[in-house]
Amino acid sequence: MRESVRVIRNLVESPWTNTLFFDREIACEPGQFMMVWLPRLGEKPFTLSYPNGITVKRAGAFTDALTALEPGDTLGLRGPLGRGYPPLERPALIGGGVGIAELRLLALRSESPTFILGGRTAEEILYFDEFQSLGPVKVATEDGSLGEKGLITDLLPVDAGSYAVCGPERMMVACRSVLPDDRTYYAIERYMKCAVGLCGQCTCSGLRVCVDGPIFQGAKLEHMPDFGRRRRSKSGRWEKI
Amino acid sequence: MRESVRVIRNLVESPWTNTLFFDREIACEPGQFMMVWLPRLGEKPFTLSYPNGITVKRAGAFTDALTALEPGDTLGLRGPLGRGYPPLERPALIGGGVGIAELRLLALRSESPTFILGGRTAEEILYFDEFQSLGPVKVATEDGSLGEKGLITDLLPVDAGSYAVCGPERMMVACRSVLPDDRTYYAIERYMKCAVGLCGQCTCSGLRVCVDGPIFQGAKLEHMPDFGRRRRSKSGRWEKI
Amino acid sequence: MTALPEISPPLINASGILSYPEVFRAFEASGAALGGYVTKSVGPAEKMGNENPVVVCPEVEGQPLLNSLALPTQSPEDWETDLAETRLENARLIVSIYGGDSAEFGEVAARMSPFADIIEVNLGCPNKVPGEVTLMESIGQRPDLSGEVIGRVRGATKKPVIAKLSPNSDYLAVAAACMDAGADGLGCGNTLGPGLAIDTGTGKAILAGVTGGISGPALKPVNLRMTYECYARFGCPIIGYGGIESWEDAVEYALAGACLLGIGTAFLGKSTSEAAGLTRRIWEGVQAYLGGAPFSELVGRAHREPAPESARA
Amino acid sequence: MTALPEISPPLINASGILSYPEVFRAFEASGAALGGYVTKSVGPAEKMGNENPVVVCPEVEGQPLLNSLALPTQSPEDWETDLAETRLENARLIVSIYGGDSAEFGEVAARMSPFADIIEVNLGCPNKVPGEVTLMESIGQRPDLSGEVIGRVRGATKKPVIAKLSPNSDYLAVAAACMDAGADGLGCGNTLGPGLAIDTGTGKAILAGVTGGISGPALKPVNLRMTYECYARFGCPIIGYGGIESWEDAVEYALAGACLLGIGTAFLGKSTSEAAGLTRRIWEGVQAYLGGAPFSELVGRAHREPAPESARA
Ligand SMILES: Cc1cc2nc3c(=O)[nH]c(=O)nc-3n(C[C@H](O)[C@H](O)[C@H](O)COP(=O)(O)OP(=O)(O)OC[C@H]3O[C@@H](n4cnc5c(N)ncnc54)[C@H](O)[C@@H]3O)c2cc1C
Ligand SMILES: Cc1cc2nc3c(=O)[nH]c(=O)nc-3n(C[C@H](O)[C@H](O)[C@H](O)COP(=O)(O)OP(=O)(O)OC[C@H]3O[C@@H](n4cnc5c(N)ncnc54)[C@H](O)[C@@H]3O)c2cc1C
Ligand SMILES: Cc1cc2nc3c(=O)[nH]c(=O)nc-3n(C[C@H](O)[C@H](O)[C@H](O)COP(=O)(O)O)c2cc1C
Ligand SMILES: Cc1cc2nc3c(=O)[nH]c(=O)nc-3n(C[C@H](O)[C@H](O)[C@H](O)COP(=O)(O)O)c2cc1C
Ligand code: FES
Ligand code: FES
Repeated sequence: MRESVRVIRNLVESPWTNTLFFDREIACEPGQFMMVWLPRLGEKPFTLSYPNGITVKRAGAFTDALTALEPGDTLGLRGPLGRGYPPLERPALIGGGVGIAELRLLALRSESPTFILGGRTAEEILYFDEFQSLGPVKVATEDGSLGEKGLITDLLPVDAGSYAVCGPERMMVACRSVLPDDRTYYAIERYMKCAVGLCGQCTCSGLRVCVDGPIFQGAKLEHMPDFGRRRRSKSGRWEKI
Repeated sequence: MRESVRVIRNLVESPWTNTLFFDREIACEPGQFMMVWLPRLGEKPFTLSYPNGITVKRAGAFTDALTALEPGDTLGLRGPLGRGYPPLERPALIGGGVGIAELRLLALRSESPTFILGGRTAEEILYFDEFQSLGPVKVATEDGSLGEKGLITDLLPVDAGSYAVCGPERMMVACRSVLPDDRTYYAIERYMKCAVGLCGQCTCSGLRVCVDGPIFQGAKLEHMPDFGRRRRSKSGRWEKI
Repeated sequence: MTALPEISPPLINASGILSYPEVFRAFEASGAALGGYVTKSVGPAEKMGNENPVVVCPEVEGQPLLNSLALPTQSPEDWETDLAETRLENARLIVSIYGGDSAEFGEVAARMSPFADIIEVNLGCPNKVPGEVTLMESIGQRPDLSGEVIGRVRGATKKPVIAKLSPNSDYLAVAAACMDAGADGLGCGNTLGPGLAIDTGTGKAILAGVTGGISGPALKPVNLRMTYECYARFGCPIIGYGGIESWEDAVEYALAGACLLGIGTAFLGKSTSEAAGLTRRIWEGVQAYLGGAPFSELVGRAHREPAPESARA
Repeated sequence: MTALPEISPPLINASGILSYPEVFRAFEASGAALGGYVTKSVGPAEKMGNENPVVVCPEVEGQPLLNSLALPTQSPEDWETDLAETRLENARLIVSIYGGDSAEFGEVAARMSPFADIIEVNLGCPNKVPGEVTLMESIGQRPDLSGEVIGRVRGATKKPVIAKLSPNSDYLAVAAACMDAGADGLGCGNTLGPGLAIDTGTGKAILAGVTGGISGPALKPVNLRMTYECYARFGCPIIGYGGIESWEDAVEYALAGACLLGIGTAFLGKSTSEAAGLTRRIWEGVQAYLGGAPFSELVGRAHREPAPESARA
């Protein structure tokens, strides 16, 4: 489904991260994503952090433009795309950096979630107050400005019914070494073009992240040696992760 | 809907008329029609006389070939097309010649039908026995070989809740002069090409018989001066009726 | 260039659809939101066209329609009688014409001119009766022949002349020749292909003419591109045809550059009142999109500025 | 003509769809009923292709898909590494290639030949990066250039060579030149158009490349006609591509003359297991239609005899 929406609010979450709210809610499962279109600038994948909003970290020209939008500006949405999370019991939601944003809708739709959040500084720990109202929150920051000083993996393992991990791929690899593969789900990012399973661009060991994922069970990663190792760039050339 | 069916039986109804039964039933309202396709020979409109059969009078090359089909032969069907009859109360079904065939399904789905049938000879009075088991049947034949000697109009008017008239257009015009326009429905035939309302070929005073009909209420004919008067030939040229 | 007469709403039927003046009158009487009507293409002599089947209908909405009517027509004399007999109440009449060569196009144009508000010249119907030898196919492919045809038609009528292009051609070159020869606008465009459909039950090609021109949603992106490119190049009045089924489709064609919008295949299966309702829904949708602005503000807007404010109301 | 190797089931993916050897392996592992896999078109040097958006997806099933990927590719060296690393288990590998001129086509063919069971030469992709100067568009339009390209490829490999045609061309003339130059078969064909889509919300063309090639059901009648006509004219092996989504579509292409059937757009939105399931359903449907007869009996049958007895079982 394509539609265009208007920005109704641009909320600064941190020096690098903004949440853009639209004038319309999108029916979407947690873990699914949208292709966000700015005419002449591009179309890139983002996960809804609100039924009517995305939380965007500036990473380049497109996200610079996106986070600079003002109320009244129009953007295009295509989606929802991909397969989200299965129903998770008593999940620990483990988020690093802007990956935390991708866990927000999942948190709202989960029963008794626990939160394990990590970032470089306190400013990267999104929705801290809100998450505290939903369940226990543990935080690790590299500079110690919030929670424990250190890496998110320092907070693991924790006891939970299931685990959802979203963050930089190297962080996810580290988490995976201490989490049970059958009850843990990882959100994989790959460069996306078509986002509907045609072009093969988003392959991770042959699975197309846009349709087979972006959420993968840990057990599946067992057979995906490219996870944490390499991905295809825009031309198809392999690049290291 | 296009589909191909096989002939399972070719029943001779009269020297000019056969009923072809298919291996499949078609869901169809009485009064709707099918385009029947014989590869390389053409595609022409016929009304189902059975859920899985059509009754065909030989009128030219196509109907010659159609009535010569044998069990096992394949033909194509496109439909159901057009708008059929509204629910009719206590109807008199008035059929002339092969028009009688087009009333059979309507008869089966009507409560307390009466039949007024006409033809040149007894052989043109289709389903005579079957209709007698459904309700009172009056017949007129030109040669007096069955029923009264004379024209179908000689049997009119009759008392009924509603009227469905199907037969040669001049016969229908004659009937119309003695039947109430608000409770009578006429089945109009025009040369059909697309049969889905596009080409305009089947126009009767601007209404496209294939989508606005083929069943028209008498009151509608009030505004259709071409009824009984003229129709467009294959090229679009007017021909008299 | 002669300006086109005002046609409001800027919606019309497509040639070969509805076809006859009495059908147009029935649409007018049903309150259709069509500001003009196009006749089926009038040829130089009576012609039967292809045998049935002449259409392959989409089994699922959105699929292509194929047609191979191959331009049946009554004689120009009979068309004269017809058009004299049935006049439109309010809407404009566009007479579509074709011929086997430029002289025939000229003759038909001269005969039809008195009845027409606009003459539309059908340069590119991809259908013919198998075995038929016709220049029609090649005319629409060749800029030189198309220019010659438009030149003749231009000489035969003072009414505005629209050259209706084939998507199966180097249409910018053909359009340039037509505009040079005096066309007042372009029709973008005729059917695509042609295409083929085979019946799996019998194992045979379905259409008696074997192949048929493609219309409906499948054609839209191609004719929309034609509209866009012709508007950019010629800035002339353009009639957009191809897969217009909703107000969004109509708006797309207008944004690309069409000042008139033709509806054909969308009428498939629709009774007169249903079809009239469809035209009203399309026009109401376009008006809501306009938010009170005149339709002319949309025409070609994709080449200039973003959608109007009201577009996302 | 070198005969094509046996590919069973006679189903493959279309080039630019799935694209990479590791994806093919994942499909094999999922039990897809594909007897061969085609790489995305390998070009002479690394290329990024168009910016996003590169696709306009159908909103309703049956509508056209537009794509304007414009042939992104890693370098031939990287392709060599890739193809050496990931070998298929059972299926055949078809390497699709393109170039800017015949010399480049020849070079890429020579490099890819060791990995390929068949070389497919992409003569007619309608997409390019705006402003890009490329011969690709015109090669597929011109019989002389196409013949030259196939001649070079023929000289560079002993593997069977398929010339993949563009529907937007005088494809019978192009095909004749290719067959003369030593092609072993034809691919019928690439995407149509290109077409345009405009977003009504923003009022702008959606694709970064402005226009994009049309695929899916909208393309089927055109490429089916191409298959039918090429089979009638050349009687050579043909790969049918365009809108194959069901066993009926596959049977239509086979009846028209295709001995191999390529699936592209039908995989839209499908996970690996769903896509594999689709291929199995298509192949089971074709087999039921065959009623035990070999697939070869279907190929080109519409030109000869009616459907097999089993067709209406
Ligand atoms: C399923 C999915 C969900 C995502 N959700 C979010 C989110 O909720 N919030 C958020 O801030 N970011 C999210 N991202 C990442 C986001 O798409 C990129 O940060 C963004 O595309 C960067 O674009 P850019 O032009 O600003 O940066 P660039 O300078 O183009 O690149 C910066 C980084 O972004 C990656 N990137 C660029 N283009 C794409 C593309 N088309 N597809 C995938 N990755 C790309 C590059 O590989 C690079 O690593 C998500 C990515 C995926 C795959
Ligand atoms: C809605 C409708 C329902 C019909 N139902 C039946 C029926 O149940 N049984 C039956 O025997 N006949 C029926 N007919 C008539 C039947 O279609 C014609 O008898 C048949 O087409 C004659 O074809 P032919 O080639 O044998 O004769 P031809 O020599 O072609 O013509 C004989 C007569 O049939 C008419 N005719 C020919 N082709 C067409 C066409 N494409 N569309 C309409 N009329 C055509 C001609 O105008 C002529 O009057 C119906 C017609 C219509 C319009
Ligand atoms: C059944 C049918 C008949 C047509 N006949 C003609 C014709 O006589 N002259 C003409 O210029 N175009 C003819 N066309 C093409 C249409 O006018 C129109 O250009 C095309 O169908 C695209 O519009 P659509 O997708 O809305 O149908 C015909 C199309 C169809 C479907
Ligand atoms: C996203 C996409 C990318 C494509 N890339 C290529 C390509 O690289 N090389 C090529 O020869 N054809 C390419 N094509 C054309 C397909 O191979 C195929 O010929 C066409 O899509 C028709 O088949 P379909 O309708 O099943 O998709 C591409 C098509 C699509 C949709
Ligand atoms: S982005 Fe094209 S297959 Fe995933
Ligand atoms: S037969 Fe074409 S409109 Fe009725």
